[in-house]
Amino acid sequence: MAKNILAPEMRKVVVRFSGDSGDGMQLTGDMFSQSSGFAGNDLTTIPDFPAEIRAPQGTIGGVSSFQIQIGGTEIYTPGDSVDVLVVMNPAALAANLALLKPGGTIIADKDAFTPKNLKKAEYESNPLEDGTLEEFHVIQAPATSLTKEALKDLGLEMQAMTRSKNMFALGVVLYMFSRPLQNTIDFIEKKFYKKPVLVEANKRAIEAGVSFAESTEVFGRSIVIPPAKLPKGTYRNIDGNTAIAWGLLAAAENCGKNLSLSSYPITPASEILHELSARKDMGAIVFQAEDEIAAICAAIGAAFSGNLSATTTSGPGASLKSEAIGLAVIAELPLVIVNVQRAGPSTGLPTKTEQSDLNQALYGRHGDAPVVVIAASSPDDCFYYSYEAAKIAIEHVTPVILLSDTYLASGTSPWRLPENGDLKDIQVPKFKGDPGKWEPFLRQPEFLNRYWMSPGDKGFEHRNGGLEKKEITGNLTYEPLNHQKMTKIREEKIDRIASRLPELTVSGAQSGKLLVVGWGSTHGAINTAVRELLEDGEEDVGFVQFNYINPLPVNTADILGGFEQILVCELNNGQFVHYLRSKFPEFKYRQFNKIQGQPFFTSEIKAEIINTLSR
Amino acid sequence: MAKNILAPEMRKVVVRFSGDSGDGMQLTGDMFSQSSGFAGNDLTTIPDFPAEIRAPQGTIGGVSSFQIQIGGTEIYTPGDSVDVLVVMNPAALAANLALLKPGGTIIADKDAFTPKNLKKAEYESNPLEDGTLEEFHVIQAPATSLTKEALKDLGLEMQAMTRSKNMFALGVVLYMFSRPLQNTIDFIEKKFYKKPVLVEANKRAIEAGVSFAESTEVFGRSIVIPPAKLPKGTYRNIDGNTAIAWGLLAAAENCGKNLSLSSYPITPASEILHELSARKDMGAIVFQAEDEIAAICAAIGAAFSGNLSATTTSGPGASLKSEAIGLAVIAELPLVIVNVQRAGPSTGLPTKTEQSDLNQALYGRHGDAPVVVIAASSPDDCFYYSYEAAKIAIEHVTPVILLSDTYLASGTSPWRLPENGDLKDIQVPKFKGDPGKWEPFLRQPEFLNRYWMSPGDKGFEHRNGGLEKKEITGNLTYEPLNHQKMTKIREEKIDRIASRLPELTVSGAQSGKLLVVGWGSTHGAINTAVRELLEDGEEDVGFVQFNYINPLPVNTADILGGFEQILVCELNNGQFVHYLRSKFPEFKYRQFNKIQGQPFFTSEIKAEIINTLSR
Amino acid sequence: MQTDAKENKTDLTKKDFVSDQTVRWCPGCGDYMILAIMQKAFARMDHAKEEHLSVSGIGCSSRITYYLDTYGVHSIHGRAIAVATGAKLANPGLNVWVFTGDGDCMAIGGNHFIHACRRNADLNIIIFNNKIYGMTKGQSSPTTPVGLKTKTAPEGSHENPFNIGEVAIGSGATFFARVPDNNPKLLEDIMMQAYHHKGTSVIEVLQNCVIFTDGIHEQITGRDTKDDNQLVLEHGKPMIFGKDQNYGIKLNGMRLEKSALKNGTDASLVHDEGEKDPAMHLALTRMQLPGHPVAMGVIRKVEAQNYSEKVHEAIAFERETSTFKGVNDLFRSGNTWEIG
Amino acid sequence: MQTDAKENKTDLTKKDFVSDQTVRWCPGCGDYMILAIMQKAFARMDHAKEEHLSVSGIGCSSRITYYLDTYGVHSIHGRAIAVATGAKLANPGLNVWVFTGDGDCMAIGGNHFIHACRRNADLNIIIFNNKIYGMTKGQSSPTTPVGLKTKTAPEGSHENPFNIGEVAIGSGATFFARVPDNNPKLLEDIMMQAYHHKGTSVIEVLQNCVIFTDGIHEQITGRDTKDDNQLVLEHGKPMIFGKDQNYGIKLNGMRLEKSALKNGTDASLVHDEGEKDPAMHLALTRMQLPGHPVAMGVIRKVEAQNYSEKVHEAIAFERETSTFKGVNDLFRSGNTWEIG
Ligand SMILES: Cc1ncc(C[n+]2csc(CCOP(=O)(O)OP(=O)(O)O)c2C)c(N)n1
Ligand SMILES: Cc1ncc(C[n+]2csc(CCOP(=O)(O)OP(=O)(O)O)c2C)c(N)n1
Ligand code: SF4
Ligand code: SF4
Ligand SMILES: [Mg+2]
Ligand SMILES: [Mg+2]
Repeated sequence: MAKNILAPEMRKVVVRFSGDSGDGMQLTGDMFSQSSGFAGNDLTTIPDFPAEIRAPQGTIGGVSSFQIQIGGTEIYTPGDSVDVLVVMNPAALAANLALLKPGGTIIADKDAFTPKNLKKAEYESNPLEDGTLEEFHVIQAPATSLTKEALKDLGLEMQAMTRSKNMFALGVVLYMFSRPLQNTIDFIEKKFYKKPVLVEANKRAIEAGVSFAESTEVFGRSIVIPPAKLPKGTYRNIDGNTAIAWGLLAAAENCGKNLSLSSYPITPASEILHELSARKDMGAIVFQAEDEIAAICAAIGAAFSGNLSATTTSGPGASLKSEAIGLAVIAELPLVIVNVQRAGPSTGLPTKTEQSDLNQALYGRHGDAPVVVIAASSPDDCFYYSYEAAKIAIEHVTPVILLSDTYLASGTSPWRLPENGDLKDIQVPKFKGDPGKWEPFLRQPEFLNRYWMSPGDKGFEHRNGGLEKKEITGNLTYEPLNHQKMTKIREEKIDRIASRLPELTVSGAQSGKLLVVGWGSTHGAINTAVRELLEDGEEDVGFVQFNYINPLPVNTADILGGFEQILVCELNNGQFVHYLRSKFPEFKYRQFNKIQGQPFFTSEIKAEIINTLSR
Repeated sequence: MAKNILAPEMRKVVVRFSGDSGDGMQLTGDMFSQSSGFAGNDLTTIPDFPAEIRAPQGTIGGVSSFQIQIGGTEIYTPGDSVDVLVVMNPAALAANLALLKPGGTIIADKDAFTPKNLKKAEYESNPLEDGTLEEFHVIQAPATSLTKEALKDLGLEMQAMTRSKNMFALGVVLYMFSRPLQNTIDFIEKKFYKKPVLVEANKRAIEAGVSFAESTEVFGRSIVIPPAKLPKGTYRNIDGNTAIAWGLLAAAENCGKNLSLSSYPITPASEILHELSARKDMGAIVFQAEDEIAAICAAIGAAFSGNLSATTTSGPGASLKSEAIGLAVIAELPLVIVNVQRAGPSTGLPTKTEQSDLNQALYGRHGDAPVVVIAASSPDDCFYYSYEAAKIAIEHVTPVILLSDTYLASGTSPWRLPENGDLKDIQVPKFKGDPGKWEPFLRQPEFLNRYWMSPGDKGFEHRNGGLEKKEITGNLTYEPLNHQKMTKIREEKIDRIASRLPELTVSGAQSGKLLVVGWGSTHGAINTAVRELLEDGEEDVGFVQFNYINPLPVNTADILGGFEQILVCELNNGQFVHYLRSKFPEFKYRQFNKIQGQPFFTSEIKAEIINTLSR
Repeated sequence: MQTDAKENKTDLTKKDFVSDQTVRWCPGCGDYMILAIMQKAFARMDHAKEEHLSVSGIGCSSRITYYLDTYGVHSIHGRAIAVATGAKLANPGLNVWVFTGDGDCMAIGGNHFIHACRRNADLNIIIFNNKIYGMTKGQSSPTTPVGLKTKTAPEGSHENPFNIGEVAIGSGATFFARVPDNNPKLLEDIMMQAYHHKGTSVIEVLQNCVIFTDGIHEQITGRDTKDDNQLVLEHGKPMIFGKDQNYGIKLNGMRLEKSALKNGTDASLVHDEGEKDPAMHLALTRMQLPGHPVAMGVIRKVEAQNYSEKVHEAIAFERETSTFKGVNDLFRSGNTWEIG
Repeated sequence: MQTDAKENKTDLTKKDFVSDQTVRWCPGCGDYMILAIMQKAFARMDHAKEEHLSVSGIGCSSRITYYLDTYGVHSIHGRAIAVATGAKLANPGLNVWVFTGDGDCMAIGGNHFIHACRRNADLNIIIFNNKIYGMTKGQSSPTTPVGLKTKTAPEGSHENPFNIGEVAIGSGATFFARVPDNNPKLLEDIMMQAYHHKGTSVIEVLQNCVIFTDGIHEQITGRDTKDDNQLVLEHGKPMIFGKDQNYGIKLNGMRLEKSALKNGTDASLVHDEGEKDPAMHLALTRMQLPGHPVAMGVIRKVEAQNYSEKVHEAIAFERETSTFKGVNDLFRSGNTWEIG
């Protein structure tokens, strides 16, 4: 056996729970995340499940996994490779073994390694026994049988009993990381409060797992991960889609508007629609439209009518919305358009992540039709950027595109709940004076935004639409110079928003040989890579992540200009680097593009940086 | 009176016919174009009519005009300003006077300058009499009364008689330019062959005009424009939309495929649909779909089924087609998408011209989804580029976007009919061997295109669609590296087409201080401006026009690199210059953007060049 | 339903709904009448001026938004209904009217139309049916009759047209009315009935385009033929028509038949706009020349679940019964932990 | 219409239509049956293997294209019908089948659907109606019944659903059939009838989604209830149903009523699929539980102008009568001049 890489006290650990789609791995992982949060760890999680609704049981295609990285330091990614792999059947082992670090630990339900299951997983012999796993630390846990034993007098059916074996596994892992059981038990009691027998069954299974781990002393000593130094506050684990939904709710509440969401279901954006459909208690007005075009058009109707209005989708839907986004641009209406990107083009790889809708967000409309483009960079900051998107849309009376992606949508990270005053107020640009002094395209001088007057505002009746408008009055006109002027105003209006955006901050070297640039969801991997290099003594590398894409922060050129080379890393074929090149052709760019439907690994970024430095 | 700028022999003249929408100015202009073509002149024409279907009669809003530049030299634009202005009523005078050069000639139907008509045109007194027109040469022709007189014994109703006054005006102008009447009479006989009385009426009106001009000797001597040195051949006048329709017909015939056109009406693209709807005699299968999405999807169905397939639209329709273009990209199907651009964004200025859909053509889809982008640059070369678009689509099995615009669609220029062998053959990439050796995504090595196998091809049954495909087999797969590979292949496939494109040629200086760059429909104005400067002795300016936008011609960098500065002129807010900057950041660009729904004037370009040179 | 013009809650008059924009339709276009009557009808409705919302797509007909002095959205081709649905849901207090053409509504906008009929949110939709694309100069629309020559059907249209009423009712419409553009009284009455109807109201106006389909409705709407060729329905009244009121409608199996009336009105069917089963209403919308008169007036008006109302009821219920006072309660529900 | 499996012109068998791709639906999904029967039916049709074309959109149902060894396009969500229309027009010799879901066809694809019904080009459309979005994991579709809880209607759906048959016939469909996914014989028979019908054929399959709407059609399709709750129509046969064939359908005014049969079959209506007036067919599609049985089988099959045929007739006519032999003649027609 190889050296066990687990130590009694560790700064970071990556755990991966894996089993058949029916084995409840997502719930198990979720509960372990909760417990890690309670323990004060920072963490990031990511699920990984089959594209099929129900893949064939026991096969490699049917494996469902959940990966979490926890740490006593800041954690930005779910981890490239795994320290502890929990496998509920042979297929899970086969599917995931390549991810395990040499010297890593495997916790396997040995009861599941039956000849039938081995065959389904395409094993010729039992890997638990044939030496395949020599370089790892294998803990063979009789999870199925011990769970059945523990539950036998509850009067449950066999299937229900074996289904609890995931809680057994959780028990083993909780013990392994020295976790108190109480908050996990609380969680179970809340979740199953309608079915006391399930509460009992789950509790017993967890305890059976703990007892097994304790009594067999397989771990020698359990592991402690000290709490991370996170800012004071109340936390919860949140995924990117819920965070976006909640950001919109918070924005609506802040500015005293009703929230209208008009969307059409699509992977991986649907959960925003689901969450807000369930948020009638918060007053959310949710419309599941007949298609994406109806969705955005209804959103435009809601925006004109004075609600905080949003539409959410993914790439194919975003394409369908192109025409109507143009209407929102020329009509100058506040509208949040969320694109949770997936891997394209066309239907592409619908369950995989990518950042390839950036070009479309920037340029995907006929005519000169600029919009604000923002990208979130972690599941929890999806809340913040969703709030920001709403704030900018309303205050500047403009459509805003918020880019997220599959990685952010399905991953989770701990989110510090905003407290009173944490969120900047949203000012609704209403014209306060005499309607006679107002015109539909009268602008506020500082930011050139129109006022947002809506049905119900007495005396402000007006027409708006897709034809070019006379400056100020908004009347229809074909005047040549007016069109040029309005085109320039629409551009300038977006550009001026830059002055209100936070400036970019560089981590690592503030100038020098190489600036590593990312945007949106790649923050975690790139940040971790650069930090590790800095810790290794590399002094010549800086790092900056863009969340504001259009307009760019005011100090962008200053920052790019401080470095000899700029390495732009993105999950597409080079869209952001192309944008930077066209905006700042004077700098020297290199690009690193991964187009595999997968997030970056920290190791890939590190290798690329080292490579670039040596060029 | 100012000096008469008309001379007995002239190299170029600009004539503008203008009257009420009901006055038949477009027909008059068209007939004058024919006659100029017959006379061997080169020419370019442009109509200018109200956006309303039927604007109020006699008002400035209701004026309809037709402008033509004819010349004994090559003519690339309809002219910035006018030498001879024909006005059939006061409104026409009011609407167009600003376009007339000092010393220019006005031919006015003085009968129409009644108090009522003057009022409708917002004149307080009669401009023919009050000195307003002092700096021009005014010919007051009693067109209405003399026409009535000439037609009086034909038994026509009063309205029909006065309607012929446009032919009177034509007669005056034909005399003015020393034109034989015969081919005009032939034209009339063909056009009205079903109504002999109209033939007679029109003939008499023309003759009346000629007699008036001759007998009153208003011109002193008539003007001669020598024939231009045009290549030998048969010519006809053609507008951009007809040229596109015919280019597709020619391509279908050449490769032995049926032509399928699936479109939805939209200004200014509808005439392509109209023309092909009337071309059942050529076997064109035309589908007026329920919307633009249905149109392109039907076109995809037709392409899969083995027809030469096209869809035509303008900006708003192009936006709606975004999603389906992505399907054509990933399915790698041959498809011609024509966007006859109008001024945007959104509904914008639907009857005006602009080049602002370039970004959308390049980037307007989710995912990395490259397509070929081509732009035509004169009404007649619309034929050629439409043929080329079809040829590239079929030979490289890829969607091709062809950009035209309102200016090309409605303007005309003489087109030399292709003769046998003028058009390059189109090779259909069919797999000739055993179906067992073929795979749906097997590629030809040189250009990486798939084979185009379709229903009816026995043994080649296969499925195609929007999901990512395994290299070669085309089976569905989520393999990460395969997606990266396929993305790169799709890009490379487009890039390799460059090697088959004609290289750019520079006119004027081949290197030096300033390269003037245009793309698409601005060729005429820029070319004329640069030629005029060259003739004036300017030696440091070169000019190049792009028709192939993606991929760019192979010698693009070489050519750009030969100049100190590059001035990119376009009718939008800077889309092509942005593209060039991102592709070739090493050069120094300046930009000249007109966003007024109007084509460039030669004078504007000249001024900008002079300006740039002096900077 | 006819109420006196000033019995409503506002003191607005027709003039209040005339905007300052010059009307730019062709002289003689049927659209003028619809505009004038709409302005009149708005003045009769109970909503305050700032609570009316007009939404249109693109087309000659859709230009009406600019001429009505209300809040208005001149949206994009085919999408007026979608915009209006969003607006109505956003603010259920608004009086929302959609103005659309046969192309705008039945071609590119077809999907939104059938879904609006199905959902039955409280929208009022007026379709200007001139059986042609006017604004783009004369292409076939989905209501263009077979054989008509158009720019896209130079040898005559090969496509079977939609019957708007059948599509609407087949998709679930609870209110459908038809009216010619030259019957202002009926038009105004129908507008008021649509206003009072809770749910989606669909009004098909047979509108004359003097340029591209001049006279297309002439047989139905012409001065001399209209009485014989129109059956103007009134709820609870027998279906009688003809210059001399001498024809009625009878049922034969499941079909409607024109029948000459000999003795009194008893021989004719009586119109029941409120009958939920749509069979009769569908049969009425299907009647066409020759052989049958064309049905005018309110053909169908029934109650059914109204989407906008239901959604807001559900929201009100959830808000009342929820323990969350605001987002902070939501955020703090479930599994949270403290640090620091 | 039932013909012997090998009376057709090809010697293909079911196996010829089984592709090499692994089928990836949930175990127990109703889609399997449709696939199997379609493969069988294809083998019975007269077209050569390379002349069949399958087109689908996006959804669980739409995956079927990959499993059928024909030419196939797995297109984009909602657009299968549009793709198929283009293909059929391009090559009228093809046997074109569209496979679509209730979401794909009736939500995002609604416009193409109604226009296909109207145009009556020769397409065969099978709608897998599981009343839910399966592939995206359980949101409401336009056929989801009121009150059903879904991911987007957590407290039960507030939207009135479409009745697919009514929408189809209201839009002009000339062929409409309904069949449960557990009646392979009827399904196959309907497929063959659709194949032979000239014009758009719409087939609604009541399909069970074991994951999201398991049992939603149970009352209609269940072993014990199906005989009492389904009326399986056959052309020219009386409308009789019930375990003991003891119920029939009567007409009362314009409504259909279930009636207990006492003496013989004479008391029941006889099904005429070819009746052009759609009133009866619409009434049949509308019948629902409780109170009525649900109609199955071919409800409507009538002849009407067929778009694809008409277009190609017109082309053939124009080609024959034209003096242009090719583009050169066209280019040289009208006003040309010579230079040089
Ligand atoms: C997306 C899009 N496609 C096409 C058009 C062009 N277009 C404008 S109006 C119109 C049809 C109008 O017909 P209809 O709705 O019947 O209105 P009408 O003009 O007859 O009143 C079309 C095709 C457009 N503006 N936008
Ligand atoms: C443009 C677009 N919008 C949304 C989606 C997401 N999507 C895929 S399938 C589907 C619904 C499928 O439902 P249905 O047609 O009923 O098929 P089922 O899965 O139930 O067989 C949706 C919304 C998509 N792929 N493309
Ligand atoms: S074109 Fe027809 S519909 Fe349009 S304004 Fe003129 S008459 Fe009216
Ligand atoms: S989710 Fe439903 S419809 Fe989709 S494959 Fe599974 S059972 Fe079938
Ligand atoms: Mg119309
Ligand atoms: Mg479904």
